[in-house]
Amino acid sequence: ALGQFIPGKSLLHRLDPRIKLVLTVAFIVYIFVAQNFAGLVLLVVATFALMAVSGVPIKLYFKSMKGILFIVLFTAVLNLFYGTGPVLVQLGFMQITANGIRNAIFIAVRIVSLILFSSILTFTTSPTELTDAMERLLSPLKVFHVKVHEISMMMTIALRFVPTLLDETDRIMSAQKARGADMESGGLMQRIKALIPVLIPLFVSSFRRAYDLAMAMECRCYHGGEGRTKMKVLHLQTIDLVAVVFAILMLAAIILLNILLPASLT
Amino acid sequence: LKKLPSLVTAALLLALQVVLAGYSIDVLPFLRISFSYLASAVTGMLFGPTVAMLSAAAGDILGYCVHPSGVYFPPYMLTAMFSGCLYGIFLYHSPIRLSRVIASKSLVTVFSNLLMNTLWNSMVYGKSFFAILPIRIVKNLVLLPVEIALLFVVCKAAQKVYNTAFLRCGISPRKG
Amino acid sequence: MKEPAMEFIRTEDVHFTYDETHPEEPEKPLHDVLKGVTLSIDRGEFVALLGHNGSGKSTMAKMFNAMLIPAAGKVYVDGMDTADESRTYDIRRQVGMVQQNPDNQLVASIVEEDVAFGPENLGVEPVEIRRRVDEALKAVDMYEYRTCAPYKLSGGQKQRIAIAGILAMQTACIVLDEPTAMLDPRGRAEVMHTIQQLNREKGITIILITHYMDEAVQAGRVVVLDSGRILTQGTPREVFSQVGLLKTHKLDVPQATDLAFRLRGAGCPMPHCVLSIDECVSALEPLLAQKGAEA
Amino acid sequence: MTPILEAQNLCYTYGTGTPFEKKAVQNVNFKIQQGEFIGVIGHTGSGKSTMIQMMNGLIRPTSGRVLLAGKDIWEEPKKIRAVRFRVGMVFQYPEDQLFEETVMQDISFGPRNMGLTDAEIEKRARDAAKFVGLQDELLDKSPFELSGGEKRRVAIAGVIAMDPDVLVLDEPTAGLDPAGRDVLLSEIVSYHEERGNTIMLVSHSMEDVARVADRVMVMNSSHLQMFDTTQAVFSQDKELESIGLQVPQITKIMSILKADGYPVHTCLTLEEAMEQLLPLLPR
Repeated sequence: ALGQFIPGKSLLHRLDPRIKLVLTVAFIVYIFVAQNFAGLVLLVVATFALMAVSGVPIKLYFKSMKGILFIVLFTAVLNLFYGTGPVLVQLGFMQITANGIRNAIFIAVRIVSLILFSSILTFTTSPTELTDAMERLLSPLKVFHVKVHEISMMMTIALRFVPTLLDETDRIMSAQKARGADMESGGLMQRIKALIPVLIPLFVSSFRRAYDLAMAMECRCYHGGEGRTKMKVLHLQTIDLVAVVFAILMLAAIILLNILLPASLT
Repeated sequence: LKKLPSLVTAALLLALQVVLAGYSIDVLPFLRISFSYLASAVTGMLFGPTVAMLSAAAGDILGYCVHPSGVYFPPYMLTAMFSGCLYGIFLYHSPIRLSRVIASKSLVTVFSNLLMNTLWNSMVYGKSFFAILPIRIVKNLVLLPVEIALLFVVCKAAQKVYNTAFLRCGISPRKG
Repeated sequence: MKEPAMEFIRTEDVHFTYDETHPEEPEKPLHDVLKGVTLSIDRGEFVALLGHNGSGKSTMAKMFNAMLIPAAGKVYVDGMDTADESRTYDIRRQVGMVQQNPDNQLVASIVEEDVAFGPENLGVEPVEIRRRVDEALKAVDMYEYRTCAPYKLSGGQKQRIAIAGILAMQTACIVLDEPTAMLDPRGRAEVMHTIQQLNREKGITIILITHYMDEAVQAGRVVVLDSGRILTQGTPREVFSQVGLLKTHKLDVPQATDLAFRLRGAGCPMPHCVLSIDECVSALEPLLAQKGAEA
Repeated sequence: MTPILEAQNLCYTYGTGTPFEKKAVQNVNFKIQQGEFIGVIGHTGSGKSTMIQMMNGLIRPTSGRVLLAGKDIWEEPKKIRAVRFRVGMVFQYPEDQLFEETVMQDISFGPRNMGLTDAEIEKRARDAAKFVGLQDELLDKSPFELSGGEKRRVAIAGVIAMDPDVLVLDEPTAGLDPAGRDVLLSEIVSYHEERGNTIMLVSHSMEDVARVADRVMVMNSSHLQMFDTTQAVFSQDKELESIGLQVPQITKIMSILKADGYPVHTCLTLEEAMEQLLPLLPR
């Protein structure tokens, strides 16, 4: 299926997608603003709380981590050796310092919370809602002659055609394999070369589809963003306000902790 | 993007960009070959730097919505936009020549993949990230010729097919 | 002559030439697609436009909603000249179009949002759009799929969504350009059923472009195009009694019709026109009984 | 005689272990002899696509075996490409797979992957082009400049050029107009007659299947419901209708007449029906 959206009725599902999008970006920034363990722990607690509220089974969150777990461990291990200060263990020319261990943990926790946090958004918001939210959030940019409507139309169409083109890719791959194209074996170069018979038909079919679709849109009186209405109108609700207040309080707390406590990451 | 067919074609290329991102070949963790740059470059070739830049930004976001994996970190979007823009500058409005393809792809490799992305990676993953920088440099340099060749073939084909697909019937839907 | 008020679309001696100035083969001659088509379609009619590939039927379809403008001659929709650019959108509000490939005409990734696309373009109020979308989806019997993603639907279902998208614009007429060519038999039946229903129950004018005679049979009037001209037209029965003519112009003739035609040719007293299996059987049985009695 | 193609307890399940688990093919068994022309009918979603893709190893069965000339095609998974050259597969809308600069190069793609000599590749490509009625002057054109019907022929030629023992065609006439359909179908028939190899034709058109197939497979909800001579399959019009499939109009007419007590028997083509009816009718 497309994306990892899990339909539901939780508080987070009902939150206005615009607010969700803004707050997610804000939280990503917070994660980098937090300079010490106290702030980070606060964010981790908040993340876990939101995960619980989202109504999405926790095991799915961990599943989404699986792919990147190796990278997390790998960087953590590397970071071990990058500390300064008193040496704890000496391994040949490499050394592990207390400060290195602290950095390793700090960064690992940071990456994990980044992943979990972005997952909350994608689990509780469908890709359509997200593009829609983006269009509305960007609309003030119209003042600067940015073609907001065009961009969001592009995203809507692209989202609609991603599954179609995914199917098409599989179909073309099978067809070329049936003609003896070898895509599973061989060195890197061969595998890349073997993609040409798949890539070119994909571009061709995208152009053909674009032509048909442009026709169909014209038939349905599409004439750009002017004078266009929307079936679905978004209204901000109390929970949206609550969410914003919550986010502001979090920011205040993190900044306060940054000032009060020394930075953990060196 | 005044004309509807261009808008829709750019949209389909954006979809293709997202689809191709899903078919990357993992060599090592951190070292992944993806082919979405082809769609981005073709967008640049057909519609110029501005559209390519916007479409790359959209592609970055959509890509995350569609295959959420790993970290969503907004600055990566800047890399994508910068690359899209470079393709647009070098490939737009000109018959495809190998020299232009080489120039654009090399600059993208150096500035986007090596400089910008390394910077973002180090922000996310800590400064230890510089430890694997040498491997990244080697990988990017080794792949560069292959990527250039692939880009050249695809751009040439795309340019030709785009022209025939839209000129053939002589019906470019009339703008009302 | 019919009442002038009943007339909805009129084409007068329409000519069209594709501008095939192909960059790589400039020597290729210009290609006349339509060579003078005069046709009048009434409000509420169900007209089938029959013809093989290259007969000009798809070009004709695009004339009805001002996607193409005749090179010579005129097309009037509800009294509006399609060549008048200021009326283009008024014309498209009246005449919707469904294309062949069910995959390439849906815009949004949720069914109901796609159906809403047309009315949104027209600037209809949100509440009214909602009402129209629900009504249109019910009319094509796809209401329970309103929150589905189009890629999960079958071809026939996608075509019905496309039809709903036109209905929601409340057009008076729908032009369908080979809507069943890419569907399996089940999908074809679904789409034809929907078209019939819309024509009968909602009085929507239908122009169905097809190369299948068994679909054209369901129309009130059949117009056969061949190399840019009207070959023949009339009720399905009138047109399909000319089996010989249809076959020489590479049109598909159902086996039942063909059988009756051949038997007649061999001297059997079969009726002039047989459109279905049942008609064929009920024509054959008395004859078989007669001969059986003689023997 | 060893069958050219044999399926033994063939099963395929999509997404095993996920909530989307779906049995696409269950317990399919059949034997096809060298030189047969097999029609495959069934609804979209009946499992026929999955089934035919197991014939050339594009899909590996979850259980069961496919034997090509008596040998399990998955015996040596590394050599599966060799199987694909022997069981050629033409997908639906195959024109979507064209990619080379010229028609000639595109038709040669398969033979080239087989590692043949240039001369042999050229010969095969030209022969294949001839079978599908492509004129010589088209061979140097770009495939993207051709008409829909011509593209379809190029794509089919690309598979024929591999000279497969078994040719599987998935709705080769879909989307063509009636005249184009008839021509393409008769080209396939004459190819079959000349080469004498085995053909599996998937089609929604019962008339076409009745016209060309020796035997017919009927797939229904992932099972092989019937597999018998064309005559025998289409004489069971009630059974076919109960799973939502039609028989050809002519067959239906004759079977109604038969049921009403007239001295006729099942027919597959117009010509047969004429032959039977003419003596019975007054003139």
